Amino acid sequence: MPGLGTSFGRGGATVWLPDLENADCILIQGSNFAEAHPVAFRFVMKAKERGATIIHVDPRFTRTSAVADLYAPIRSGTDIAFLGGIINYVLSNERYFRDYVAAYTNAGSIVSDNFVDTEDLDGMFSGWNAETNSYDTSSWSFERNEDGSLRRDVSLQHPRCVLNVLRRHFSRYTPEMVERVCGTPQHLFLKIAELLASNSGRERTSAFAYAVGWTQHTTGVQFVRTAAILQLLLGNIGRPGGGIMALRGHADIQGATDVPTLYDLLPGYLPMPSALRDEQTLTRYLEKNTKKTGWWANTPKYVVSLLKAFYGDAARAENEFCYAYLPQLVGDHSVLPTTFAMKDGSVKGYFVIGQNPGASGQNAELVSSAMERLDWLVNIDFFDNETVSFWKREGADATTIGTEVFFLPGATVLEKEGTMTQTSRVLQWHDRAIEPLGDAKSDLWYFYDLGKRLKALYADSQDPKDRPILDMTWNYDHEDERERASGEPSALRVLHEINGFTVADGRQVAGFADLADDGSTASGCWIYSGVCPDATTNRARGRIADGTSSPGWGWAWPANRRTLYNRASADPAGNPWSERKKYIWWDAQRREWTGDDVPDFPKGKDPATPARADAIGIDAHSGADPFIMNLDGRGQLFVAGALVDAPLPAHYEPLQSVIENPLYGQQSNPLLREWKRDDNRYNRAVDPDFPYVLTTYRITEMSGIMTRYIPWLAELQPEAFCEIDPELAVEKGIANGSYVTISTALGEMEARALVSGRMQPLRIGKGQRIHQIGIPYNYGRMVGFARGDSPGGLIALSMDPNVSIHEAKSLTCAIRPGRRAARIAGSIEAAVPDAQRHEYGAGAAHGVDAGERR
Amino acid sequence: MATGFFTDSTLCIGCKACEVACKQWNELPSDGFEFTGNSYDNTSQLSGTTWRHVDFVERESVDAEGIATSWSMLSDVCKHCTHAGCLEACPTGAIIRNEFGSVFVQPDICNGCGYCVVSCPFGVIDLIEAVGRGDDAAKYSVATLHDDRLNERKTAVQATGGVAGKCTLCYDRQRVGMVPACAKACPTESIQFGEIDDLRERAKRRVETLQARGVDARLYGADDVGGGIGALNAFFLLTDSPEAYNLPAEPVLPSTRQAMGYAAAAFAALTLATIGWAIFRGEGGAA
Amino acid sequence: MKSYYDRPLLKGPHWGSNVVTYLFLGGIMGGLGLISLLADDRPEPEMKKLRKATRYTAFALAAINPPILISHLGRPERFFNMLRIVKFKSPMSLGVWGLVLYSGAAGANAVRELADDGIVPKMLRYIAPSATVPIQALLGAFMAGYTGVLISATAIPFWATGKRHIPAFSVCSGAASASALATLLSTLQGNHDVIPRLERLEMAASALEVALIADFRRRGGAATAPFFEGRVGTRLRDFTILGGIVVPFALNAIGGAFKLPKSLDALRSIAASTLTLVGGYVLRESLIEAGKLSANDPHVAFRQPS
Amino acid sequence: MAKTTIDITGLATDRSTRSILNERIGELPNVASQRTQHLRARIDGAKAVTSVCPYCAVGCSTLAYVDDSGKLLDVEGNPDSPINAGHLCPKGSAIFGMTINDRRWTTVHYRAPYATHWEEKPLAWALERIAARVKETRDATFVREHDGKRLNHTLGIASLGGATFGIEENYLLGKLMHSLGVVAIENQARI
Repeated sequence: MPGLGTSFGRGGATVWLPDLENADCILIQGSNFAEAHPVAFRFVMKAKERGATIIHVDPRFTRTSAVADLYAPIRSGTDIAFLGGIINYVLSNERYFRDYVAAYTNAGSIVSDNFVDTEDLDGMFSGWNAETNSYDTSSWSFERNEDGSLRRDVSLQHPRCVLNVLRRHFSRYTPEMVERVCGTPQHLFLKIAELLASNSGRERTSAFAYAVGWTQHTTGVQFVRTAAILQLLLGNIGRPGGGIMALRGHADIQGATDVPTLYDLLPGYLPMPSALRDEQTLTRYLEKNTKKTGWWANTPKYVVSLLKAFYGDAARAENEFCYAYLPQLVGDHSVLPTTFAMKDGSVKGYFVIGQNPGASGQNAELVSSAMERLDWLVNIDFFDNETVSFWKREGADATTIGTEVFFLPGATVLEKEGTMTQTSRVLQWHDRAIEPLGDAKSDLWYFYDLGKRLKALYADSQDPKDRPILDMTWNYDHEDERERASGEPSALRVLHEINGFTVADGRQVAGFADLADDGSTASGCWIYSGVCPDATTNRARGRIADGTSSPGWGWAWPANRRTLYNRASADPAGNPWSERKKYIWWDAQRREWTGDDVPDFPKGKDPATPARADAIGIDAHSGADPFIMNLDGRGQLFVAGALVDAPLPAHYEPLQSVIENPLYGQQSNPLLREWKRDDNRYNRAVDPDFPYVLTTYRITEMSGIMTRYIPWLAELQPEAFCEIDPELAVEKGIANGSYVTISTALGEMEARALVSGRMQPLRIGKGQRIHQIGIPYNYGRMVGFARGDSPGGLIALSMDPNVSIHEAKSLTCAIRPGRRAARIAGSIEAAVPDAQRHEYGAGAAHGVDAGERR
Repeated sequence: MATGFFTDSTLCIGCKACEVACKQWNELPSDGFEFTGNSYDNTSQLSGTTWRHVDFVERESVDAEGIATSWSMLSDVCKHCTHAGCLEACPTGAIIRNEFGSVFVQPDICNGCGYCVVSCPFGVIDLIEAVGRGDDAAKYSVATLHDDRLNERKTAVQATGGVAGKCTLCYDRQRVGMVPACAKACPTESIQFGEIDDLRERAKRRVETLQARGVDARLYGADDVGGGIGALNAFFLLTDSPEAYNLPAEPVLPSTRQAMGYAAAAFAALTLATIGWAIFRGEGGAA
Repeated sequence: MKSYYDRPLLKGPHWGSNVVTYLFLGGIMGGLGLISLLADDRPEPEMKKLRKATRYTAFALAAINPPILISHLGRPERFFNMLRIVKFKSPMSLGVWGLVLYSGAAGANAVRELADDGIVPKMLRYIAPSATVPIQALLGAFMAGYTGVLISATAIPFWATGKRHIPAFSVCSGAASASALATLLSTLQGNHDVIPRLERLEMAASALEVALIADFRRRGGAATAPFFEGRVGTRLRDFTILGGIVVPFALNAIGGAFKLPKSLDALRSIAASTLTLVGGYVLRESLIEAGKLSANDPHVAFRQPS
Repeated sequence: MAKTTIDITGLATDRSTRSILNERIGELPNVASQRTQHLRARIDGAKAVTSVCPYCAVGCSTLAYVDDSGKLLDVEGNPDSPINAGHLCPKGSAIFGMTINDRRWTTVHYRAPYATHWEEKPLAWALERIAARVKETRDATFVREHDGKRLNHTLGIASLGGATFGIEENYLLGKLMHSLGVVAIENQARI
């Protein structure tokens, strides 16, 4: 989550969920909080009962809006304009929390005079290289003093200090402009801006909550960045009742980011070695990824400990701890480019585990037709699903599909033990309740078994390419004899390895502070170090709640800190900003930080400690720099070079929009990635054939394959539907409850029409009305009691340049009454003829370079 | 000690956890998979197998600032009336008032006559007429039941031609000191369970709080609803008239009509007997 | 007017033809009790014959009505669940006990007839003291009337609106149907002398019935629409009001006013009686069907009749 | 107001003080059946196992109740959790139905190339075949070096999924895939 990561230092929600109750105002935007996270929403309701104002900004009036104090409609995909408008309001009315901003953010840093803003380049920043379609970000930087430290003007007067750059950058985001871009009536926008300003400061705090409504855009990272800037300006980060709550989707989606199954990351947010970055040796890799100041000065300890965890005794200093075993990246290997590569024939084998791209993926037909070219597909799930049965889908001819398909029955959460990390970064261990039914096995069982089988198959190999498999430590037999007999590995042993241990005696380390870069320690994921601090303690299994931040309930990374950057809850001198918002403070007598949480700061570091330009790591920071992960210890209003598309967020229209960008000449994100191919057809940027905004979402009652077969849930929302406003319904002759067909250049789907006054056309500019159509993403055509088309068939693949996330929330479409035509089976042509396909090459197989950039 | 529910529509987010938690605990089947187009309500009503049901009331009003939308949700349930039509009607004594003051259907006694169904002024109780599984009985699919429990349910329901079903206020859970499944699940505590006197007090305070905030809050069933029914052990806080939530504004306890009915029948019988006497045994008749 | 998507507020009856039949036969049993009482202890042979016919028939009906109820309930032992309590508040509970007691009385009276006829030992005559005849009649009146109370003491708006009328015209209909049945039996028996009196009783009952129904329509308001209008209303008009009351009344009046040839007169009697019985059945059926329709209209259920 | 004591008969405590007739004849006789008298929650005394809801990332703690024979009886919210305090959403309330569900596939299903139907297969057979196919594909597509750069990877195998299973499982999958040289490892967590 680099939107948060580049601003604050860590890519995780800054908030401990129950702390939302302490907010004085909560802005929910990019999230249908009540519907998507109903149980966490109880804290919002509690805050409301305590007098907090709840604001919901969303394209649709949802169940969240229903209980909010204030609802404002917005055109999907225009949140930067909306939040930018609030930033402009806060800056031009001097409503920011000046003491906080001056001390804890880089507002006073002086931006390089080579930097040219969007104001002067009609929506582009300095450094654009039209040939490579990318920015040279070197001008997005700060001026430095002679000792290498950053030049700062804490009086915030310098014309090129970040705050003044911000002022100028957002000056065109006026309430009139917000209304023109977002369709939000000015009076509502101003009310919200004022509510946030008046509920922030010393005495009050406001919290933001977002979810995939902000991220699944070609500008998704910058949405989150805008919110981060605003929350820093309002002084709400690191304080009780403040922060940014990233409401994540799946049960372990945070865990799967921390201990990533993501192509570009190693555990603990260490980058994956890349052939594109000259990281051929460990030395080079560490040079590239170790920072002089801030916490990332510790990178070598974490990398070496990880390699020791992977390759055990084989990993030695003299062989760079088997660093060379790690595969090297040659491009973007994320799911979308991989799907194209699969379609083009270079991917032969595919594991799909607990995910159903055949229904919930974008351009689901592309996904399915890509799987036709696989040699084999292995799927682990609980139920039949659209992915594993892709060869039976509507329009397919199974007799022409040569893919060998294996469905392995998975064990449900009740049938296995282990840990999941929830959205506030809290690890929670679950015990096993019952034996898996039938032949079902845990995923752990399957992975362990496959590893053992491959080790056996390669046992006699002398080929150096097979060394990683043979040297990989792979002993997770269960402590319990009966479990061992069933082949069930010990999740606890895996967790112990993740926590880390001293190589010499195998004893677990107490925390990441104990990790070393000399090979004496091993740790599978440094940020999780401390979860099992000794042989008998599993803090993820802690089940003591105490009504405060409940440090005994589960274990939060890092180091069990619940609210991140909580040093900022005290003023620079270490005293609480106010009695009402007291959280962590400096106890001058005991000379330590104390309060209601684990301090996210060196416990004994005096607030008066000066910064030292010559020091390494966080010793370079002063005692008043709360963002310890960052180079300068401060919150980043202006991000220098860490994101590829912008140091400051600028509003760009979605790839497929209904209007031209009112703010800049630049229509959409200049770096967004798209693939113009016959099997991935886009609507034009502004396309009169597709005049309506299409947005997608999920609903409370359904998730996907994990719910569609449960009759209790299926009866609550039994069929795919779309939500449209009454005006459009009348215009198109659509009756409530009837079937309609929604189409894009890519394809069409049918759904039942739910005509509701909750959907209202937006008024933009003079008399222009914009209709938005909403379609839930929970359904699939092939299986389940609840059935219907998925909007996956409508959405051509496109991608944000920072994190390769797809754009699925803001699209364009057409709609007509009646059902769609049936799909007829036929031959599937290769999208890219074989002759044109590179045999091998960076990116070529994986779309990044094959795909066109705009 | 009487217990009950206070269901507060202003705290409801319409998530329907109550419906599912109830079905899971009471092992009830689904009522079918039909899209209604009525807001987010696809279960439509309380039934013999749906004992909690969430109403979705969409309203639009136009004010100076444009169109104002509101969406009020309420989890409906058996009211457990002080004087319950179903209980009075039940000819077998299957429906009893238990030690918690709740109206409880004893499925082992119920003979499925259906008289309770038409005797409920709130349209709550209904017959469970079939339980099945799989495609042949998708409407009543209980795909989640263990075989033995499914068979038990089949014996109890299908073979007997139906039994009456409605909320038990989780009598079985209350017996061991547990909170009813719906109230426990409810994420926002819109459904509150407790001793009825406490709940009424809480409800009245809540109404005052909301009214002070300018919310058009009103209680339904906290006090006597009239018609001889008395107060409801499951009562509600509404922000609209009862009809908007499919609740009767003026419910009446059916048994209050019995005296008049018997009198009318007696009148007719006596009249006919007199005429008959005259015809058969009177002067003319005997002649 | 406000409603919840026009969804029904109430649940309609799950009752079908077996319940209709039960209600219909219950009414006849009630009427037979009265006729049996009227014919009791009379020296005239035609009355004796009538007495015998009504008693045997009443007993036969008392014997088949519980199985009809059971056919609705599904399983016999579920019927006996109704015998575990006596609940004064429940018309159905009282009705079941009424049926049981009526069956007992009717049985005793039937046994008395059998004993008189020498089919069973004379001794058994004393099973039934003479009081059982008026008891049967009284229980019969209850049987004919309680079903009307049973449906009007419900939440179904149409039924509830008829709390004064439905029980009363149910009794009348029962008496008319019983008279018609007795007429039929007497015709078959060749007991022609009693028929004019039965027909007069039937005319009286029908007249009162139609008067009550007309009054119900006049006073009932919107809630009675499902009964008097639409499909149910048409059927009610054709089969009950015209076919079941007006035409038999006329036929009976003709029979009373003119001396017809014997076979024609028998045909006339049979036709009138059959029509009355069909009308009686359709009346009960219409009540149930209108109840179902009434339950579907939330607007009449929001403010329920007192 | 509701009566504070309820006149229920047929319960053992009341039995001795009332005659059957008094119990059973009256305005509203209130007689509990045998079943009613013995009614208890089916989880009373059952083992409660602490688990976590598998749906969204809020991380609601659950209690799964299991009887002596190891059969699952019920799943509900864990009241001790500071996150959900015993509450669950509709999906969480249906966890039981996700596990105990006759539509669930609990055996290996295999579809041979060009086949038009599934066949059920023994687990061991499938695992052996999958391992062989992984090796075959890896060996055929592995790239040691390209343009003088060591790559040590295969682009012939990809893996998708992770956000729905645990961190230990993610760790093991990642370790195995990295050691095989697989780089196209992805899950739902793209952001």
